[in-house]
Amino acid sequence: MDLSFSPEQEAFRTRVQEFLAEVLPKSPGAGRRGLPRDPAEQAEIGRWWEKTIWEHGFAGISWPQEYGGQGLTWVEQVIFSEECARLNAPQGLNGLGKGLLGPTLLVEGSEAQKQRFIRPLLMGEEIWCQGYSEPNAGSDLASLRSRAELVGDEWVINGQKIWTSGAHHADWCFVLARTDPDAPKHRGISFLLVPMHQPGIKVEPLVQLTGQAGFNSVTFDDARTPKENVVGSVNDGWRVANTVLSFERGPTIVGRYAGYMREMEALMDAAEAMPGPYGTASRDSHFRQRMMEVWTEIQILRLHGYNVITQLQQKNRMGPEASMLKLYYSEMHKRLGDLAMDILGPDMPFSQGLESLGGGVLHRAFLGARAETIFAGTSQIQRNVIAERVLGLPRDERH
Amino acid sequence: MDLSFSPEQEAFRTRVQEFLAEVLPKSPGAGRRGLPRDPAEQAEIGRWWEKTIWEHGFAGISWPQEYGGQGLTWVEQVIFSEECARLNAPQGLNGLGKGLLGPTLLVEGSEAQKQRFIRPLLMGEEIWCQGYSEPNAGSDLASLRSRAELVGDEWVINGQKIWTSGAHHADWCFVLARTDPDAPKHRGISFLLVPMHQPGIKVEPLVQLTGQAGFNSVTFDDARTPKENVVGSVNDGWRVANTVLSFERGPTIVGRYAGYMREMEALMDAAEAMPGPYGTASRDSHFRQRMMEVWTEIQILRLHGYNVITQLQQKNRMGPEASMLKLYYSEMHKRLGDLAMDILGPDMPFSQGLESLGGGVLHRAFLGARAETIFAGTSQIQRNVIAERVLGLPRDERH
Amino acid sequence: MDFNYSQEQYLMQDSALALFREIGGPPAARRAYAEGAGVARTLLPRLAEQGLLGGPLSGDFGGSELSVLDFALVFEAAGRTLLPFPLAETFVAGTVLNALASDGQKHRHLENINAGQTLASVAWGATDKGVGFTGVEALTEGGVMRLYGRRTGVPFADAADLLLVPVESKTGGGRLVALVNPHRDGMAIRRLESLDGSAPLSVVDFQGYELADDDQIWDGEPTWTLSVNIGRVAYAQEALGVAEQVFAETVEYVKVREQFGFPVGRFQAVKHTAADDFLLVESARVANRYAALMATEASVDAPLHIMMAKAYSGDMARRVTSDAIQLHGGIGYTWDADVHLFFKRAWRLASQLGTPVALREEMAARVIDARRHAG
Amino acid sequence: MDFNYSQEQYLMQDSALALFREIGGPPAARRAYAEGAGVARTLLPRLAEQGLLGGPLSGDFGGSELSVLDFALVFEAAGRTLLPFPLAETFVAGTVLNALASDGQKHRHLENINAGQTLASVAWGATDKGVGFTGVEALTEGGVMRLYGRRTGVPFADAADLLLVPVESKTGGGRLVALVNPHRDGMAIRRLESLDGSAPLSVVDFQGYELADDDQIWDGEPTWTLSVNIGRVAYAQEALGVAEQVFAETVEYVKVREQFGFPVGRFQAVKHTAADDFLLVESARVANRYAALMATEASVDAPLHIMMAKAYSGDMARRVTSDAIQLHGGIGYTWDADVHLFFKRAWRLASQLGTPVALREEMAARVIDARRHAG
Repeated sequence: MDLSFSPEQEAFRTRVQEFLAEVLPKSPGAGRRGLPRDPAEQAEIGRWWEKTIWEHGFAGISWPQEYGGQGLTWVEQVIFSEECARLNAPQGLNGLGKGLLGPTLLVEGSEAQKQRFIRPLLMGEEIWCQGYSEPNAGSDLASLRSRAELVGDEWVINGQKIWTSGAHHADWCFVLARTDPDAPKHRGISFLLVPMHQPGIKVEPLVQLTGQAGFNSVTFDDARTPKENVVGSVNDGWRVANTVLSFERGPTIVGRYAGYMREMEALMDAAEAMPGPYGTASRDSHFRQRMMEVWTEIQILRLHGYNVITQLQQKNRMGPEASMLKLYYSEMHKRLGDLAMDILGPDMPFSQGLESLGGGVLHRAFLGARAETIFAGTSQIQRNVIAERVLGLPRDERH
Repeated sequence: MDLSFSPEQEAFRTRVQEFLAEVLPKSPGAGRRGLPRDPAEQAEIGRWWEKTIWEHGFAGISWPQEYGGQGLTWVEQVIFSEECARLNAPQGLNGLGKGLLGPTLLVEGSEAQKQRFIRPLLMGEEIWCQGYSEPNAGSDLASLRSRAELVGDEWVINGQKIWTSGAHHADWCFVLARTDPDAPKHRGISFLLVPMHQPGIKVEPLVQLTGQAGFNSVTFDDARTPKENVVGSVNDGWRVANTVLSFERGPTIVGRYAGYMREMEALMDAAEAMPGPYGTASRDSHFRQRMMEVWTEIQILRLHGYNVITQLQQKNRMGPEASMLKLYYSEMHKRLGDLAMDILGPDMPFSQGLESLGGGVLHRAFLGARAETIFAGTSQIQRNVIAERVLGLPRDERH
Repeated sequence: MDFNYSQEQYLMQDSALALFREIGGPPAARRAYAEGAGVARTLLPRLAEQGLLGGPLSGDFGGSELSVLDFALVFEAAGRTLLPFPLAETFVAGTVLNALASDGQKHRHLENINAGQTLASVAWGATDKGVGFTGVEALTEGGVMRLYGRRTGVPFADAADLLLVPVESKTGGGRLVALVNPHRDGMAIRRLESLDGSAPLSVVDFQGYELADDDQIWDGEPTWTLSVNIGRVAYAQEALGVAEQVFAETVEYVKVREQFGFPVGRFQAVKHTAADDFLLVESARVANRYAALMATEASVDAPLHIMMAKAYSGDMARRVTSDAIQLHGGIGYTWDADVHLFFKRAWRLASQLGTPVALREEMAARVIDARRHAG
Repeated sequence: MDFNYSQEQYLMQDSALALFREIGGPPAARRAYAEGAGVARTLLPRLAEQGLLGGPLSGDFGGSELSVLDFALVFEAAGRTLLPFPLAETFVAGTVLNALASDGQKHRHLENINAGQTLASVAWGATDKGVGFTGVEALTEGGVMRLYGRRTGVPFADAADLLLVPVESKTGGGRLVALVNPHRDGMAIRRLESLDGSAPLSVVDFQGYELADDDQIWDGEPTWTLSVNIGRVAYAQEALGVAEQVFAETVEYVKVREQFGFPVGRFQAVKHTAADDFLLVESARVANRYAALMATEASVDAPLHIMMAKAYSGDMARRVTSDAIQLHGGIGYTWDADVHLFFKRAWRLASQLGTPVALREEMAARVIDARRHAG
């Protein structure tokens, strides 16, 4: 057991730190506290960030050089995520492209697909969105009804996708669609790459309870994509979509840790400022206990991250227990948000004392955490997955 | 809305108080703190108590006078329970007879059965135990396999019952047994009254995790009872057993409240005595919050009791929501026990400082509460019942 | 022993609920999110027409002389329909003025409140100052009493005609409750952007506001204590309504929403959450019932049981509305679904007039510490 | 970056587990419930034979020079098998003596410990005194140092040959750790009836015990801090073992136990409890792994992360063993089923060397308060 980094890795960290010190002050949003509330402004920053990290050679750190990646390892990727989160660097606009599509293509894509798609993705020139969920198939993803039919040399796609975040910025969408309507539920689905800029696609915003429109509904009405834009075999899309999911979840954990720690710091600041019967909330045993509980959970998330990285290094593969991490951090984040609100006490309806709601990191955590336990597999589904796939409890024929 | 009692009811309360002041000092266990640990001694006290309340005219308070009851109402029964719990009066040995069998007979029994069984039951001359659960049918009571066959004028019973508390003291057992093996699971069960003192019955103790043997296993090996000792119709025993369950749960609530309040007092005493970084645990905000949470839950239990009594008075019937109270108090009691252990802190393994474990009311609450969420319907089953029968959520065909 | 509301009390709830469903509900709440406190004014005529503004007033002023117990179920109805109106504050103002104000004050305000001419609110205060007599001071300068300071978390302040404000007099006389017209000079009202747009909250600054003699209610301490206690009963009852409405809708939703080929309500995880929430709602119901009874009987234990009901209902409503979002899945996270309106209302109600944590600390003083002093 | 135990460390665990399964397990734990601390003595020869008593000792005394990180998985194995033996205390005594004792002290004790001739324990203390230097004082009278006072919660005290005791000297010199022979004059040991019979605890009274010069380890503060830190790592790791064993057995049980015609493990309520418990166990595992590493590297953050691991593991083990009783249904509440042995062991481990609540309070001082002082 040894958590130290090699001299080369430490040198890489220094390089990342220098890079961040140089570019962050030039960000379109620099100097402002917190994220901008205007979504267009957020997107502008996200686009700038993609371009910036590409230009400085930090895009696709662990991806092969032949497709535009940097050819390094998970460890460098983790170091980069950690430093970015620590300094609150912007979120890139191409998160789904880099987090899901890229890894999928690298494992399941044809050589031609890799050559065609990876580099523009890493450059931030082609932004991706994800067409998985449908209005009547939330947690039950495999019940999807969107259909794709091969007409001549093209797939013709019809149906509706929902909760597609960033669709209004996207150039491409990776879509799960039913290509064999007669096959059993999990068969007969294909994984298609579909260009967004065409008349057959309509994108409509879905406003969240925060009042912001991060999601979209995307309607496919005879939308088209060339025949070769299927990843893996036709009708094998369910497997393709699933192989990479857990694979990719691990390395982002350490970055998440740093983000949650920043929220924890804000929470402890608030506790120091909020008066109460014991002086301040930070001196109140009730809040001290709860703060240390959450603090502990955040620390342990980091350690889970170390564990994941170790496994990836040793086996280049994550076990199914990686699915537990999403359950872990989403439920933990909810507790963090709730605790923050309790610390704010009578000021809870307002963010940061009497400041406006939207700007507050604690309110964003509070409301955002409620999305995390629902999307990308509800906590209920995650628990089923752990019980059945990891612990081997009897499957219910119903899922 | 009016929570006051009538002058007659207040007079009854005075009579109860005078009775308790007179008899409690004469109890075989009087002068000792807490319950005796010796089960034989406990039973002796329980028998004495049954006899004493019968002699003083407090047995079967709300039951008809013609069968030996006092012919009063639920309200007097509640007043009696409340005063007994307040003064920590002993538990009678015939709890199951009075709590379950008596009410069942009063509603479902034949006139002859009422004449034969109620009076000796109230006098404490015939102690009852309950033969419901079986080794392979815990929560799934209706899967029971014990069988009774009519041979001539007698039922001949074979099978094994488990978790029968007090079977070693009992003179009679009310037994659910399958009388039609070909009927569907919930049909073909009969409710039989079986004398315990016969060669076909073997009682063996089951030691609990507390180290005490409160439960038994009872084996029926060609045990017999006369043909007429079936309550309700033959093969209708499942309905008979269930009709009375929720009916009886309500009025005991107020008595339970008083018992939990006594534990809460002991808990607050402990908090006052346990030193800690804020002086004592009772001055520590963390414990203060948790104490007031539990205190609140106990108070609300009393209010649920008032609600139940009101409904019984107005409709002489409880709705299915009475099933929620067992879930409520058993889970609450567990939190009380856990909080008590946290307050004892490093002394947790020992009861009351460095005194012995068995004598401590807090340890008894801690360990006893763990039984309450399991027996008489686990908390899981209670939640199903509420969801399906009260809220109307779709039934699972599996129960 | 009768621990239930009377037939009349249930009937009044039914008719209030019918009205609130017509003029309130999620559409009206959304209007308040968009347009602010002014929405409350548009509701005044119908509320007056149905006699819901003069509840606690004596018959002399057109009121019905109702206790907070009589009116409790109406607050619950307001919660169920997310009514964007300071109903609790109106009831508090009416109760307090009716009981403790001078004849002149009564004549000036009560008929107008009852008729929907005057929209009343209460400067509850919040932030570090709590709900006590801190924040606003009175100085008597040249025979004129002037108010200085700040109260926060004042509901519908920018639409109100009358504010009850607890004031500490620095130049003699002790504590009073001031009747303030927020539209006069010396007042500055700033609406805060807050989580629950259906009940706009403001910061109210007193910048030398001139308080006439006949706008003063002395004996400020009991007056304000009564206000807070009744406010707490009302908020707790409203939180109960919020929770039971969204819970009922959630139960219906999980009966029809299908996933994996079955209604999600058939899955145990959903059932068990629903069962636990049901228990919480029913427990808050009896706690509130008792608190309203104690308040009405002015029992010496009333404050303790009111705090208990408010704390429990606050926690309950936060939990039940949070579960409602979760059980609605993705839909529950959208602006267009109504769930979030209930969620935000519940959390805001829990935060005002004493958070659950703060109330339990006060309860501990009365239960744990008092025990120590008693020996 | 390598955040995993080494192959050697896993191999040592395997062989320890094999031995513990043979000589320990529920049958041995039940023997301790019935017969008391003496059971530990019967295990000494086999433990010595496999080199598990001299883990931390230098090769000079027959030891293997293992760090607490090397030995962590062995503590876990002891937890899994409910070993009725003071393994943590033996390791602490060995580590402390090996690192800080005089040559004479080493020679007198270490070979005997390694050979299973000396059963060592540590007077952790408990009750109101905490685990610090309170409870026992040394007075030097006529050139002779005598000990007076009490320590509680001392594991296997009545079977031990050697006790490490933190002592405050009242007649100069400050703090020391005393090496005490509990069988000599001036000692009174009273076994307490306690929840977890598999690890008997005693009150140890010092009634003028005469402490020879060469039974004193000065620099008491660092010596005792090292003892407590290593003890905490060991207890946390043992709690992990307790929980994971009973969790594994519970998972197997719910796969086969049928109710309503199906294995109960097919019901979501069971699945979700199991999933949550799995998460807790795995989280405690990484927390413990890190704590052991920090302790071994003597990191400045070690105490904080050790407290964190101990607190989290304590809560985790209490919860997982409680759920195990619930998921076993009625059987879980019987004496004959082993579940309660795990339950009681978990709760006892959580209560010693700092309860989760007490540890979090200490952590808060290091995290929350230190932050304030840093500005």
